Amino acid sequence: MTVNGSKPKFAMYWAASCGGCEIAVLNTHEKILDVDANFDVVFWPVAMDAKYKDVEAMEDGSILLTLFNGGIRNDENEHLAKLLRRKSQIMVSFGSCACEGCIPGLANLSPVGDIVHAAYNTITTDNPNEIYPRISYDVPEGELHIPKLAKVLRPLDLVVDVDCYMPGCPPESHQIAAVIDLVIKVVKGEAELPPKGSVIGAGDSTVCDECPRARNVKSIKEFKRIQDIAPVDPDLCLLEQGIPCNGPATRSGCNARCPAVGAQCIGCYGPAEGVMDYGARLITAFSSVIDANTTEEIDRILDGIPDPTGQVYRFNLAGSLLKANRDAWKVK
Amino acid sequence: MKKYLLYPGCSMESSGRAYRDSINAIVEPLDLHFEEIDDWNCCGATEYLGINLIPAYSLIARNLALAAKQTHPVNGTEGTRTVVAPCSACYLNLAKADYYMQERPSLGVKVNEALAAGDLQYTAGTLDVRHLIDILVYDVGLEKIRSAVVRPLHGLKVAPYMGCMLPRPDYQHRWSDHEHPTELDDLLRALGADVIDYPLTTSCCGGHMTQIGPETAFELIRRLVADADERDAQLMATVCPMCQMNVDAYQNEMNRFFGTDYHMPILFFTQLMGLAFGREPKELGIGVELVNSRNALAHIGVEVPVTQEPTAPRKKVEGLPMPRRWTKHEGRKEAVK
Amino acid sequence: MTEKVGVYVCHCGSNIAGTVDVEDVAHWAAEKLGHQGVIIAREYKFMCSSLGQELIEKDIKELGLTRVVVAACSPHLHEKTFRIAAKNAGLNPYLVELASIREQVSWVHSDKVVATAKAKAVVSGAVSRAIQNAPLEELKVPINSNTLVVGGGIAGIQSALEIANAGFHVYLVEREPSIGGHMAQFDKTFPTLDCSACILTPRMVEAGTHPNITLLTWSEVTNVAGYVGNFHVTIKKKARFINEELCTGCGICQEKCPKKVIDDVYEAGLGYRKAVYTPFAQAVPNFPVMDKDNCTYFEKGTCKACEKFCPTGAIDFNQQDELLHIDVGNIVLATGYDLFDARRVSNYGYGRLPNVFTSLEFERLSNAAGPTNGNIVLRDGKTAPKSVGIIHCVGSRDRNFNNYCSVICCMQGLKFAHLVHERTGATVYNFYIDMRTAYKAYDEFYQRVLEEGTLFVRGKVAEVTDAARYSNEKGKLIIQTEDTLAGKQRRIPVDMVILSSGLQPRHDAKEVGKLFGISCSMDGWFTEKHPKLDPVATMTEGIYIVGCAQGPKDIPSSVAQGAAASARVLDKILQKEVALEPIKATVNKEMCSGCRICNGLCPFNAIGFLADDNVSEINPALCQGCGTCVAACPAGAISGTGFSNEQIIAQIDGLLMRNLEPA
Amino acid sequence: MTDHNFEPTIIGFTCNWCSYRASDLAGTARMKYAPNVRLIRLMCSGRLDPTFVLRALSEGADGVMITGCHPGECHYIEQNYKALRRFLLLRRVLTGLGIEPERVKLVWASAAEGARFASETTAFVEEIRKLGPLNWGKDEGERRKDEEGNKNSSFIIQPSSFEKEVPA
Repeated sequence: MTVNGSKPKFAMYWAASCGGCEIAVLNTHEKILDVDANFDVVFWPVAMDAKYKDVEAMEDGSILLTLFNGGIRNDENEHLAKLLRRKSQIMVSFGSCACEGCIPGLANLSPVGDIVHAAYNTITTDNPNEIYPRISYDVPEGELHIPKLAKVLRPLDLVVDVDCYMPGCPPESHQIAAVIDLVIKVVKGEAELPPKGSVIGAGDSTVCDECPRARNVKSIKEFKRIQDIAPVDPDLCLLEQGIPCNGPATRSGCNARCPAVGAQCIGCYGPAEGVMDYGARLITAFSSVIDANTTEEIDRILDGIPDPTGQVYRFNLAGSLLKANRDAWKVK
Repeated sequence: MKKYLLYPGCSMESSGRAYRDSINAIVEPLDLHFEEIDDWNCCGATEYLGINLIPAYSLIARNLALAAKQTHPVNGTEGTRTVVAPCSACYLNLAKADYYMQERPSLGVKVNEALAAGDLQYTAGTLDVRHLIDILVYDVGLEKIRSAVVRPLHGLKVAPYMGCMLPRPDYQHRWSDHEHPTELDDLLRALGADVIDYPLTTSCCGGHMTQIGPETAFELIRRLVADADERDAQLMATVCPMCQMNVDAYQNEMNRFFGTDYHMPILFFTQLMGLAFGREPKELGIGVELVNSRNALAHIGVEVPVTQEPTAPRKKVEGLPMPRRWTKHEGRKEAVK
Repeated sequence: MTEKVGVYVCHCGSNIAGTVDVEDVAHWAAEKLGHQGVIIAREYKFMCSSLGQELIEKDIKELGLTRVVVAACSPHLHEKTFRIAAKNAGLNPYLVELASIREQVSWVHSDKVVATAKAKAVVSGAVSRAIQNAPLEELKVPINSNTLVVGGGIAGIQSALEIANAGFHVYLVEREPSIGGHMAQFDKTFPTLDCSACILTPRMVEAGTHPNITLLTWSEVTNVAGYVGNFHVTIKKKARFINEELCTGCGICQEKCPKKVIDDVYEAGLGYRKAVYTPFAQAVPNFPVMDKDNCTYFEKGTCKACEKFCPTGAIDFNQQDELLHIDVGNIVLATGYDLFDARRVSNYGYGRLPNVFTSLEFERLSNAAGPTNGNIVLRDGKTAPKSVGIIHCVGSRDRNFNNYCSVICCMQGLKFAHLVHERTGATVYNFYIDMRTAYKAYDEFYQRVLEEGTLFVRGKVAEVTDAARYSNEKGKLIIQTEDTLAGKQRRIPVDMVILSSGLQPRHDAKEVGKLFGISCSMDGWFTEKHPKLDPVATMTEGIYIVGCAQGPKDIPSSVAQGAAASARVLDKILQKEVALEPIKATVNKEMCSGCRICNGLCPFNAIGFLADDNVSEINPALCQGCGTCVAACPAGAISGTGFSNEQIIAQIDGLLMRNLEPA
Repeated sequence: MTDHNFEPTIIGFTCNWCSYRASDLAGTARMKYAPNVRLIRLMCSGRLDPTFVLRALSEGADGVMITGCHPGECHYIEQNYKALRRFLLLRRVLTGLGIEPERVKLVWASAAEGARFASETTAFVEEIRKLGPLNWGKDEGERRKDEEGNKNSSFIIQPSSFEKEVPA
């Protein structure tokens, strides 16, 4: 880890995301001071003013650590992803959007034309002349440009080579703090970076491992939405009460924050180690324990999950095997 | 009060008048309510289907379409999906039309095209077509019939003749056995009659052969009458106007043809039910038949109502035990398998 | 480092080469799959031949192959052959992959171009899969030398005796009070006309007194767990209400018992038995059984005549059913057949016309120990018939009932013809469609019955009726049939009709099959492992089927199968241990979150939950390798050997030609 | 319209005890059926992981056929019921992703039903031929990362596809 004398450079960028990850970094309280103490923050749009050309001017590989959050939605995101890759030594897919597309990734369920149409034609949008954004527009000062949309949103690792992943929507602050400590130690030569492509800032099992609720042999008679269950049993596993909790298939690391307070896990920490398709794990988990053997009976129970695609691919659609709806792919 | 849609059929108006009178006589004690299908037309009997399928099935399906319009409840009486046909030929034609319109959709389409001319329409399967005896035995039930008997027909030896159109082809597996159904036997026994084991109960009476091949018809009739006579039945009971007419009207012609002098009266089972329910023979159309049943009914006509049940002498058990016969339920269950 | 893969494409004579261009496939494999590790691709006339196998062994040794892919027939045929070849050459047998391009390609497609293209895809899939194969060792499991034989008919007795004589212990379980099965009901056997009881009872006695055989009659198997070599079987020994130690089999209780009941089982409904009874005199064991449903004591609490007269006080009214738990290594099912219910053919009048008898009824009628002491008489029990009609194929070879031929009813019909002829001198008619006399001395018996004057009418009988049409038919049963040889309809009046009914699977065959984990064929008989080459084994290792349970057959074949199954059992016992397929599932403890979704999925209870360290674990001995939990684990923490996710995903990519060398 | 010379590619999963033996039986009986299905042998239909179906569809298969023993006849007693449950939920998820549920079919075939296995296969191939090719992700090549500097990545779409003309 060659660092020429002064503090190692740190960058953080946000592509198609909600900014929650930035807030999560701030949420490490005083740890943020360590960042400032140990790193020279060179590029962090939400926190400081910096221009793309500043980054382009840097030498390749001069940034030690880049935390890149957000999926690749348009050509600007793609450009920055490639630029920062060239400039950074350690590129981290930071947060669920970068790792697996997350909520913005759900846009892959519909063709991009419908997305733009919806954005500029909803009930709350007064657009009588049906004016849509133009890619370029001439003004006296010259030609203005806005980024072009990609057909489907892609996670970071489908665009550039990623060194390691930090799942979570957002990643837990205590996990971010731990990663920052680790990188600091690495800089000081006191620790080794985990092998390329590994997941950091998360556990190696699933949410059930950290969930306080009692678990028994599963046999489900019906699925219900949490608000339809009168008193939710505080101690019993939510899935056994008929609530489709994604905990069993979601990577641990968040200390089962949601199920602990009676909210079903919705899978923001992504698939467990070595899993090829997160949705498939939930499909097989939920269906295998249904207590019914005839098609009619099974279908009746499955009707308890009104939107199965959303239930199993809420965070992981862009990172799944199929990645998007067929109509989205068909756009030429 | 169970309501049914009645499809009377042409013979009720003419050769089967006695069947109609006897039905009207037994409706009240069994509290049945028959609502006639208005503007029904002839069912084509056994001839038309043999000549040309589509017009024949359209002719039959017209009745089903009309009946379908009368299924919903009207002023207080609850609706019904069941069409009752007392005559076996009508029952078979209606059941066949309903079955084959389902089985071959192309037939259904063509028939409905024809019905559309009279802006009628029939979707196969909406009606339940059943014969009168099926209703009496399985809906009304033998208990109710036995309790309505006022004058049990003890001493009357009857040959139960179901005819060949009822049990075959048995699409909905309604009968206890398609070769030897026992529904008529059980009903007559419930009336107290002495029912003989009549093996030719589903043999054919000749149907319209009396018109196109009389010798064949005479031989078929001879077999029926000879076997009943040999088992010294006093009369035959039938469920179908065509069977009744063939055996009754052509019996003496058959005698002349074979040089025999059988005198085997044949009545409708509903006439015997009327007698058992205490109605007068005249009301039931008894006496209208050509081979008169006067001395047959003498066995019960003058009988003083016997107060206590004559106990049959307990037969000393000897010889080899008969294997247990199938209950009706087993027979039907086996047929369904 | 990439693997070194050898691809061998078999001609299989012309079976494969006929519709697949094997040279092209081999050449293509070498060229297109080289980057995956294919270093040699050969094609050969008969890979399964010793020369073919030597090809593989030589390549493994000389080229240092680490994977072998053989594109030939179905794995169910020669997977073992090529695994052994690999083993001989020092390569772990489970690194061999068999790609079926015969049953699934050459035999089922006719277009050579299409078949060759599909063969290439199948080879590509197999190569990608083979690379992911991991070396495995077979799991050795000890064999329990006890054997369970279910069903005490002649097949079961034979099987039990063969194993017991070899010195190993056998539990023989029989549902009826005595062993003997249907054979005990017959009078004579064809073609030798041996008296059935005379040749059967010695075997029964031998089984009854054999030191190595534990006889459990009036008992039923209620539960089977475990796997080959280690079955745990629960047997319900129904209460006989007779103390077997004290009872001497003197039979006084049967004499004194006032309650007579029609015997539907042994006497086929023709004779009577008492409420306490042994089915027949030579019953083994000779202890009577009390029929709870008909015994007056159990109905009204009175009578107890048997108890009063029993010299040894063996009657015990409050005896309870017993549950026995036994451990056995192998199970032989010899559960026999049910007779076709002739009442279903209503136009033959059985059950309505008194003088129509079934074959079993006639066996009792003609049996000297039967209800009429062997006199062949009509249903009135007195008059001997002057003319008898025997109808073959009742319920067999008939689309409305059973399509199959029941094998024994022709010979049975001939035997009846001979017996009637010999005992009553009546004229005998046999109505047959085809006379099936296939085995040793059968046709000679047919010639003999012909010469004795039996009249054979070739035609399917349409109806048996008592409605006489002509004077000579009065009071007779008229058999209406088509006589195909004379080319006309015939009405033959006879006094008695015997229905040579067909054989049918036991009414509870499906449930029994499920109990032992074997399946039934379309007709309901137990399914053998291979109809021609492995008729007594089943798909479930350690479970064998013999006699009529596997399909209709005569006594010699049943005995032969009984002995065959014993040979298979003995060969397993003598191996002392059996190698189980090393296809198992295992839980990765770190990754398992203890969500317990897998716990309820295993019918063999192989998946347990360790509460203290909150993880599930799989017992390799009980795991049958079905892989359901591997597919169900939401954390992907369960992996399965032999059919791992990596292997299958690789095969999918291979089949879809995604792993080819870029052009 | 069905493009008649479209030859679908279908991945078939069979269970070792019943449906694989049915395909063997169809072979020994020389029954001819459509060549479009490429079979994978699993120990049981219960071993089928929905991932396999998603992988097959995303790697170029136009349809997936899952076969197993008839309910009640499973060699492992009841594992085909779990296959049925997974199949029913998977089909719903595929519908959500715009894939016609008819592209994945579940067929029970016992070891004795070679003829049925052959006829079901041919019928399924015709059904898929009617539905047309799936072509999932084949043309974009998105699975392979774009090389550095690939400007006009086919991912970025030309604006005309959704831009409306501004009314004059």
